[in-house]
Formats: sequence, C-alpha cells, structure tokens
Amino acid sequence: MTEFFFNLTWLIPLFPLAAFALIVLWTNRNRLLSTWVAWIGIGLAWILGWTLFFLSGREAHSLTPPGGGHPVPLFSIPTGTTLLRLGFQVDTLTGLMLFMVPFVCLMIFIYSKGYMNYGREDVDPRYSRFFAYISLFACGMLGLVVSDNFVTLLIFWEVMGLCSYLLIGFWFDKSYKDPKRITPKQAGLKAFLTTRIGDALMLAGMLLLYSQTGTLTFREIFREETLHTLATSYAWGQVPWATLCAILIFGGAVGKSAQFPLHVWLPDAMEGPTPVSALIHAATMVSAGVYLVARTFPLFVAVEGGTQLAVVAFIGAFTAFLASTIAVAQNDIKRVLAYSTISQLGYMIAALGLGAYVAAVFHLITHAFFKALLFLGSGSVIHGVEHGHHHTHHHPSEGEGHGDEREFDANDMMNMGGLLRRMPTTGWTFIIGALALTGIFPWAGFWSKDEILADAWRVFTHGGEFGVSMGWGFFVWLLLTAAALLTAFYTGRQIFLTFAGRPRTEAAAHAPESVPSMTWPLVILAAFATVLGLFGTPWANRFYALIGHQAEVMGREIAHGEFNPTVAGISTLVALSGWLIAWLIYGRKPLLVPVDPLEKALGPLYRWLKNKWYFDELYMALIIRPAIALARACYTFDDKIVIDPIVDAVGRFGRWLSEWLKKAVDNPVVDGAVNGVGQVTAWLGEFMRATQTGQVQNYLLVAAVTVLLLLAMFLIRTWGTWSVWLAFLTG
Amino acid sequence: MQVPLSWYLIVAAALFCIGLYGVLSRRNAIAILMGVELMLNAVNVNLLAFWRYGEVARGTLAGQVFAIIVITVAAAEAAVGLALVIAVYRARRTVDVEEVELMKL
Amino acid sequence: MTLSVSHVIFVVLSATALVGALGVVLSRNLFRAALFLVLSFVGVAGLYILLEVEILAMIQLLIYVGAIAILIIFVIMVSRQLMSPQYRAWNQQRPGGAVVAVVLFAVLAFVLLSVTWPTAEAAVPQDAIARLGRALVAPDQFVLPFEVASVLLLVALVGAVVIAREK
Amino acid sequence: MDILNFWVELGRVVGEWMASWGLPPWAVNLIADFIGVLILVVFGVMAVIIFTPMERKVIARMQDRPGPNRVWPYGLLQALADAIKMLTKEDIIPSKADRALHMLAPILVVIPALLIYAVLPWGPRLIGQDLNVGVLYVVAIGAIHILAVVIAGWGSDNKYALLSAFRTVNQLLAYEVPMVLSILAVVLLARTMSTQGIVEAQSVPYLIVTPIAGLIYLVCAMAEANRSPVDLLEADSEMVAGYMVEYSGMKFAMFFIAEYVNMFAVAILVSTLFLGGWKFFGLEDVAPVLAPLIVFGKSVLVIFCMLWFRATFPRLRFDHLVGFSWKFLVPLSLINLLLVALVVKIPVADSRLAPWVQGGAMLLASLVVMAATALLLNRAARRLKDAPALKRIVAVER
Repeated sequence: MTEFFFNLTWLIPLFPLAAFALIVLWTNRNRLLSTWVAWIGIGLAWILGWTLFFLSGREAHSLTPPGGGHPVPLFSIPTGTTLLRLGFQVDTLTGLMLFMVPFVCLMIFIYSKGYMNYGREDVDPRYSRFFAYISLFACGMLGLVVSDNFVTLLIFWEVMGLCSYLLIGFWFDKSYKDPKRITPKQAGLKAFLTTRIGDALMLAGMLLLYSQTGTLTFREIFREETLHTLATSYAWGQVPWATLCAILIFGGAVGKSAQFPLHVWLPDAMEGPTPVSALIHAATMVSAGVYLVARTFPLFVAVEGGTQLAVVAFIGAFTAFLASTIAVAQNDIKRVLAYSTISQLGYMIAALGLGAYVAAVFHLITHAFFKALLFLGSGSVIHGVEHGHHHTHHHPSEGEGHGDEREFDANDMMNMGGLLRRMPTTGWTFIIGALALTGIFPWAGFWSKDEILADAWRVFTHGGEFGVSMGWGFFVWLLLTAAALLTAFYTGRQIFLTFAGRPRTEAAAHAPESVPSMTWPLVILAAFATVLGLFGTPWANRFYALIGHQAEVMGREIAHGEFNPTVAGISTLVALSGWLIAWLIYGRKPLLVPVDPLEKALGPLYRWLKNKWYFDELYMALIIRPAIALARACYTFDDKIVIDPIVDAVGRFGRWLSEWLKKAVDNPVVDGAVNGVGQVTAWLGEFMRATQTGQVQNYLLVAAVTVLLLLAMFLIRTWGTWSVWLAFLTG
Repeated sequence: MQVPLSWYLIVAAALFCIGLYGVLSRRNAIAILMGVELMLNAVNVNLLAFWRYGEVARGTLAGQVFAIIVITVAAAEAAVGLALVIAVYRARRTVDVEEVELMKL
Repeated sequence: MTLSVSHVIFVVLSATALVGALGVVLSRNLFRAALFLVLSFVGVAGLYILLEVEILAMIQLLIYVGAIAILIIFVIMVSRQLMSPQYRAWNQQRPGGAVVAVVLFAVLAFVLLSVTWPTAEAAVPQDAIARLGRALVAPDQFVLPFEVASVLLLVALVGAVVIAREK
Repeated sequence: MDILNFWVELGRVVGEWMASWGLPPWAVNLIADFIGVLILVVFGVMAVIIFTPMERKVIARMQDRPGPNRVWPYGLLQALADAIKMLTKEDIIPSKADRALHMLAPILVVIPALLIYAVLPWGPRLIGQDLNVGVLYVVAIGAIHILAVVIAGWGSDNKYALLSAFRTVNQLLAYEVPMVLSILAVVLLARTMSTQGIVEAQSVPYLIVTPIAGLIYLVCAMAEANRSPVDLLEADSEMVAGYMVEYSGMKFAMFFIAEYVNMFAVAILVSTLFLGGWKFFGLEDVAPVLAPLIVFGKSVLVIFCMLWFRATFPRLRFDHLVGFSWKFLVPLSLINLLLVALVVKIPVADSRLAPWVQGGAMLLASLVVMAATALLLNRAARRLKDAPALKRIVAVER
C-alpha cells in the first residue's frame, strides 16, 4: 500500500501542471471554472502530499541513508556512455516539504479568489491567467521537492524562476507617477535577473559535480565513497571539489532565498499581487533555496571544517541582521514583511551553516506557515484599505484632501491605523502571526527560533559536529539575537502602526473586512502557526525523529537539540523588549500624522536604513553601470573599429569579384548555355507539341494502335510456335 | 446442342470493337460514354460466358461477382460522367470534347 | 454441326445486340443512338438468359436500361440543341478509328477461332442466386470487393450531386 | 376430373388432348404456352373494360354524382362505347415529330405492362412462368415502361410532352428506389425472389408483418402506375396531358389500355407481395379452383383503395412529390430494410415458431418506427406552421 502511494509521487507536480494546461488552453474564458480547476489541481496534490507525508513518517526508518528515499524512476536519457536517470523520490525531508508546500499553496489559492475580486465589477482582467500562473508555480515547487536529481531539480527551479517573473510582473501595465518607484514589470525583471546570477553559479556547481562523479542523482552523489572522493580530491591547491561544488551550489540558494548579496530582488518583488508574495516568500520560492542546501547537506559536510560551512553561516547570520535592520525603517507593510522574510531565511541558512540541520528545516516549516499568514493578512489589509479608498473616492468628503495631490498608496502603513476594529479577523490572525514571528512562547516561532539559537550556543560552548569552530557559533548567536530584537521591534511597529490607534486616512476608516474566502485561510493558517511549534519542542522533537538521520553521512550524527534555559530566557527577553520598545514609540502614543518619530531620533542612520544600506545604488554604480559601459565600449569597438571595416572590405571584395565573374564567365559561358538549352527546349517543344493534342480520343487511338502492334508482334514472333501458344491458352 | 463458347466471345469482341469505334470517333461526350458502356457490356458478356463454360464446373462464382462489380462501376461512371457533362454543358453550352480545351495552351 | 433452338435464339439475340451497338455508333441522332443502346442492352440481357444467369439479365435490364440508359437519355434531352445539323458528330480520326476497330476485331476473331474452347458440361446449380448472395458477403470470398463497390457507389453518388448541382 | 383443382386439371387434359393428335411434345408445349400467353394478355386487356366503369362509378359516388349512366346497363358499357369512338378517330402525327419514335412509343408502353403478367401467380401452380427472379423481373420490366413514356414525350415534338418526359425520368426513378427497397424487405422475409415462393412463404400476410414496406410499396406503385394524386406525368391542369398530348385515336387507346393493365398488375402485385396472394384462410388448399377469384378479389380491393386515394387527395406539387420520395420514403425504407435484416437474424430454436416470432418482432419494430416517424412528421409540420413564410401565406389567404 505504501509502495503504491510512493509510486504515485509523479502525480503531485502533475496535478497543478494539468490545472495550468487546462486553464490556459480551455477554461480561461470562464473565471469560476478556472478557479475550480486550480483549486482541484492543488487540492489533489495536497491530499496526495499529506498521504505521502504520513506514510513517509511511518516508514522513516526505511527511508534514511544509506538507502535514501524511495525512488520513483521516470526515464533515462542516454548521455554517451552513461545514462542520466531522471526521477522522483520520497524521503522524510520530501515528506515534510509535502506537508507544508501544497497545504500553504492551497490556502493561498483559496485566498486568491477573494483577493482578485472574483464576482465583483473590479475583478482582475487577467483573473484566469493568474490562477494558471500560480498553478504552474505550485507545480514547480512540488516538482522540486520530489526530484531525486539535480537535472529535474534545476528544471523545476527554473520553472519557478519563470513563474516568479510572470507573477511579480503580473500587473505589468501598472506605472507610477513617481519615476523612482519600481514598477511591477521592472521588479519582475529584477527578480529574474538577480536570481539568474545564483542560478549560473549553481549550474556551474552541478556541472563540476557531474564531471567529477558522472552522475547527478542525489542518491549516488551522497554515497559515502563518492563523498569521500570529492572531499579528498582537490580542484586546486587545498580546495577540495566538495567545497567548491558546495559553495557554487550555495550560490543558487543565495539567489533564490534572497541572501546577501543577492537579496535586493525580494523587497521589490512586493510589486506583485499579495498572494504571489505569500507564495514566493513563504511557501515556495525562497524556501527552495533553503531546501536546496538542506537537500545537498551531505555535500556541505563532506569536508571536515571546510570553508563552505563558514561561508554559509556567515552569509546567513549577516543577512538575518542586515535585513532586520532595514525592516525597521520601511513604511510599506509588505516590504517590512519582505525584509523579515530575508531575515528569517538568514536564520535558516545560518543554522545550516552551523550544522543545525533539524533546526533549520523546523524553522523553514513553521516560518512558511506564519509568514504565509502574515503576507495574506497584509494582503487583506491592503485590499481593505483599497476598497476603503474606492469607497471614499466614490463619495468624496470635503475634509479629506491630501489623498488627491499625491498618489494614494494602499501599502503604506502611514495611511492605516486602527484597523483592528474595522477588520477583526484579519487583525487578530495577523497578531497571532506576529507573535509567532517574534518568537513569543508558545507560538511556533518560539520553538523553531529557539532551537536555532540553542544550537548556535551549543556550537559556541561545545563545538560543532562538522568541525565548525566555536567562534562561528558565538558570532552567529550574537547576530541572530540582535536580529531577534529588531524583529520584535519592527513587527511591533507594524502592528501598532496598522491596527492600533485611530485611522489616519479616510480610506482606513472605511476599510471593510475581507470576504470569507480570504479570512478563512487566515484563520486556518493562524491555527497552524499556533500549534505547529509543539511538534518540535526539545523534549519531544518529532522533527528530529523524522529528518534527524537525513544528514547522517560519513559516520557523523546530528546532535539532538536540547533545551537551554539560558538561551531561551535571553531570546524571550530580547523579543519582549523589542515589543516594549515598539510599544513605547508607536503604541503608547498613537501616531496622528504620517511621520515616523524614528526619523528624527535616528537621523542619518534612519535614511541609511530606509535606503536599504544603499545596496541598490551600490549595485547600480558597481555592476550595472560598468556593465552597460562595457557593453557600449564593446559595441563601439566591434562596430566602428574592427568588425565594420572587415565586413566592408569583404563586401567590396565580393562585389568586385562578382563584377569580374559576370564579365568573364557569366555572360559568355553560363548565359550562353542557359539560352542554348532554352532554345533547344523551345524548338523541341514546338516539334513535340504536335503530338500533345489534349484530345483524349487521340491518345486512346494511339493506345489502341499500340496494343494492336504489340499483339501483331507477339503473333508474328510466335508464328513458328503457334500451336504451343494455343496449347498454353487452352490449357 | 449448346452454343459454343467462341460464339459468345466473338460477339463480345464485336461489341467491344464497335464500342471502341464509337469512343474513338465521336465528338459528343455522351456518345463517347455510350461507347464505353458498350465496351463494358462486351466485357460482361465475356465474364459470364467464361463463368458458364468454365467456372460452373468448379462451383465458383467469380465471373458473376466480377460482372456485378463491373455493372456497379459502370453505374458510378455513368453518374459521375453525366454529372460532368451537365456541368460542362451548363458552363460552356457544349459537350463536344474537342471544344472543352481550356487547359490546353 | 447441328443447329438447335438455342443457336437460333443466340443468333437473334446477338444480332439484336450488335445491331443496337452499330446503331449507337452510327446514328447521328443521339436520342436514337441511346435507344439503340437500350436495344443492345436488351440483346445482351437475352444472351445472359441464354447463359442461364437470369439474375444478371434482370440486373442488366434494371441498371443499364432502367438507370444508365434513362440517365443518358435525360442528359441528351437536356442538351438537345446540340443535335442540330451544324454540330459535327464525328471527329477527324473517324477513319483511323474504324480501321483500328476492324483490325482489332479481325485479330481477336482470328485468335478466338484458333483456340479450342471448353464446352459447358456441368449444369447450373439450382441455388445459384442464393450462392451468389452468400458469396458476395462471405468474408472468405467477395465481401471486400463488394464493400469497396458500395463505397464507390456512395462516392459517385455524392460526387455526382456535387458536380451537377447548380451553384 | 377433380373439380376443386379445375385449372391445373384443365391444362393437363388439354395437353393430353393435343398429344392425342400426334403432335410432338415441343409443339404441344409451344401451343400450350401460346394459349397461356393469350389468356393472360386477354385477361390483362379485359382490365380496361372492367375497371374503367368501376373507376368512374366509384369516384362519381364519392363525389356525390351519378357518373356514366347512359350506356346500358347503368353505364357499365361506357368503356366499350369509348373504345369504339377512339378506334374511329383520326390518327394524327405531328409534322416535325420523329415518326418512328412516335409510332414506337404506344407499342412499347403496352408490352411491359403485359409482360408483368407472366410472373403473376393466380393460384397454386397457376402462373405464367415461375421465374426464380420474379420480382426482380417485375422491377426490370418497369424500366422499359419508363423508357416508353420518355420516348412518347420526346417523339411528339411538343413542349408539354418533353416536359412530361423530364418529369417521367425524375419521378419514376425517384419512386423506383423505395419500391425496390420495400420489395427487398419482402424478399428478405420470404428468402426467395419467386412470386410464387413469396405467396407460399406468407403464413401471415406481409402487410401485417412489415406494414412500412407495404405502405411504401403501395405509394410507389401508384406513382409508378401514374395514378392520381401522383399522376404528375400527365397532370391535365399543368401540362395538358403530358406525354400523351399529341396522341389520338388508336394510339391514345394504347396508352389508355396500358395504364389500366398496369394498374391491375400493380394491384395483383400488392396482393401477391403483401396480402397473401391466392391464400385466404386455407380456402386455397380446400378448393384451388377459387384461387384466381381470391386474387381478383384482393386486387379489386387494392384498386378500390387507389380510387379512394384519388378521390380524396389533391394532386401534389412536383418538387414535393420528388422530395417526398428522396427525403422521406428512401430513408424510411432503408430503416425498414435494416429492421428486416436484423429481425430475420433473430435465432429461434424451434423452426416452426420462427416465422411467428420473427413476424411478431417485425410488427412490433415496425409500429415503433411508424410511431417515431409520425412524431417526427408532426414536429416538422408544426415547425413549418410556425415558419414566417407560411404564416404570411396563411395571413394572405385569410
């Protein structure tokens, strides 16, 4: 029975893909049908996904290395002397992802119906297309988590890249009065190109792996002897192949999971519809990067104390801190969440860099739920404010003036306030999500984040399993704890600015609660954000039981995360103080005008943070401008100095040659021959024409005469043997 | 006393040659069609004569079946041929095969 | 060689058929040519009866006389002004055609008369028609030609309608 | 001498009598055949004398008028008077007509009408020639009838006559198809093409077994025999008298005779194919001498029905007539043929029961098809009634 369901794995990505095809090809005229097709597609994937999750949990003992996951081979591509075996697999890590991905996707799909204004007059004109895209997106993520090799993984990875481009730029016709503000079209392009850098690195890593091992299947690469070979053979100097490949593959994760220095695309990706933000930044795309590292973890730990883990840990921790600082100074409700996402992903990456495999995956799962909740909640808020704005726009009141001279931004928290009364369901679920995010006991974030911090502390005090030095442990712990403080602060700021106090605009005052198809997913996700952490408590860590053995290669075991009262205390204290500071600044005395008090207090630092550490400007100056300049230079060189003259010369020579040929060869010889043939043909035609009367009866007469002649010839030829012929006829 | 087989065959040959003459020398498409019908009839006479004088002893029926199929083909040919004649006549007011020569240069 | 009634009948019938055929190719008046054609068909049908294939004789009458000849007459009536004397009935190759036809007949007759043909000893079975019917639809005999012929008929029917329909 | 088997006995006795003169057998046969042909021809021609008065009287009664009543008795010898009148009339040939064809047509029209009598069964063993392709023969002979009418139309050098010839080809060919198909249904049921065999095979009259074929055949036969209301070939009000317009005197009489001979033949055929021929509840077995009377009685019944039709229905428009055949009768008869072909394949264990079971199934299926047809026609008629063009016409008429 288990076997049977495992062999159905290939269906999981197929369901959303079929939904995509159906919508694009047939149902796109009918919005309701498209909605249902998408829902059914992801719903079936969800049912099958959970089935596989529970089955894989039950069969966990047989799905651990060295046997690896249950293979579901699809087909083989002959590549010269070897076969490239492509297929899917199920193991506990896949099962865990199948627990999270399709369910969160389903919630987002359901939410999308309301968000895209189904059944209202302002329904999105590309409504069906939206569902097609998100179905394809879900297909990409589901395919990615069930892949058992780098090839299919990369394919689905790129499918997601394509979908992120399409979805971030979904409102590609939108433009803003402010020329500096990034438009959805540009944002999509930015996301695509930025992640492309990581993808290129990852592809390089994959190719190197293939050149070294001759295979791209996880199962075969992660065999002990293969890993050992990789760890002990050197690319150059003292750099083993394993380290090089791991760092390159990590490049892909950096791009997809928006880690420093490729994090710049993610905040701008907020230009897409909010369900897309939830989909990209919670359930699917950014998780894919972390999943990639988790999936290829054996490669990362192949070399004892290698550079690769240090790189991972540093980038993760630094990103977590960097993003949380930027989030403090953002006013766009979704951008705050975006930076929060980057920061939380940094946590996971850092945890992986310390070898805290279980903690990272645990946080990945819990984070997906509460971040989806937060994004959908913010979408609900934006939606409400937009409708409130429309409401006031249709009934303009005399007292309200400032909405008209500048563009109204429904995403701006400064335009909100006091929404808890207007949108109770959204508000309370959002607050639950915020508590989970900031790591308040007993919500999910507390347990997962605490486990990461505890692991970091343990590395600092006891040393890591994979040769991670103690110093890294402390560095990571410090940065993550600081980030936790900032997280609590900006989350509190967000809550107080959005939901507390009094409405600062007419739009916020008239914002209605969202439709049930939007609020129900919020409630369900809130429930999960509350209880999910209880499955990962240090005393009964189900996650450890499930995936703890996944990373056990080269004879090493992953330590069981233990409860550390000191760390837990510190982090709780930090989180509470973050909330407290936020309350002191924004909650105690609610804002009445849209000016952040922090701006005055921090001065230049605020601007520094507000402008995201000037990363965009830096990249503009360091990379994009030089690249464009280089391209110009190449173009000039190409066109004006080298290529053009050569082309001209070749052209002139050709012309001269052809002139000469024409005079010397063509006119006398070829033309003469052609004309001669023509004349002969014409003459022959005139001659033969007489026989071609076009009269069928003429032809028939000729045929009859011919038959007669043949008959006569036959008779004459056999005259001597006439009797023989007769005998033949009669016999 | 039976009629010898060769009598039938000679009558059929005569019928065939007369039909051939009609096909070769007539100008009117309908007349040509009639000549073709005569030739087909000659063939049928042959088929049935051979059936009667050869096949009956063996108990097979190929001659009759073949004759039936020839008649079928003749009917189809007449239907299509006459339809063509009508179409040509309607378009060009003639059924003279020598005047229907638009395709000729 | 003794002559019997069947010889006489044969001569009469074949004379009918041949006279009819000659009438077809020699008469200027197309309507009369068509009637001669009918005469020829009737003569041939008589030959069939003499050959003891009554069913084919009846089919001959039904299809050739009842359908084909009538259709030909119909078309002749439609295009009746083409029978006026200003239209030439014969083309230039008439003498050539005549010579070819005569020579061909001579050769065929020569060959036919030189061969010793078998005589019909066996009697035609009583259930010949039933056997013919079964043979036409028996899978191991003629069902395929039969079906092909029916498809051909259908195609010809549709084609004739399409071709002859006024636009 | 067996009085109950009088006709067959009579033939035998006459044969023996002639043989006693010392004639060779083939001569006896020849003379006997000649006598038989003579009887049949005379009897066929007698149909005119019998049925002309009948038609005129019956229709007159239906139209509530006395009909011919001058020639004694009750005007029943009117036909004889007409014949004498016609024989004395001038024989006219149009000056530009094709004389030979003009003369040929009246002869050619009578011959096939009489030829049909060769295969009409009058009783057990009482038949001109029991051909094993009997019904096919009847249909084939019908083709010559068409030819004759066309020749008449062509050979008269008359506009109406020529139009009539065109109509002939159209109508008769159109109605030949469903006629052959319905005959084919009967042949499938009886498993023989011999008319005698078909009569013998009818334990139940085929009109009851396959009413669709019967009715279609009746309609087609009327069209073939050119009877009103489907006498579009000679429709007086449209084309004077059609192909007969230039014929007078004796030649017209030939056409006249042919029509009645044809009608009688058709009536006998209907009774043979669908009414059980000379069978009448076993009476034919008891007294074969009565068989011809049974056939005659049934035929008169059929002819009465034809007259009834004539008196009841107005004449059809020509395109309606042809369309009725191609669009209605042909599909229906094809369906019927399919039904029959399926039903005769119903396996019945007891071979004695087989005809009854198959007949019952056939009747049931026929009734279903007829009901469905009626339903469809009703639908079509209703749609037609709602058609705007028709509404306009109705409005104008009001």
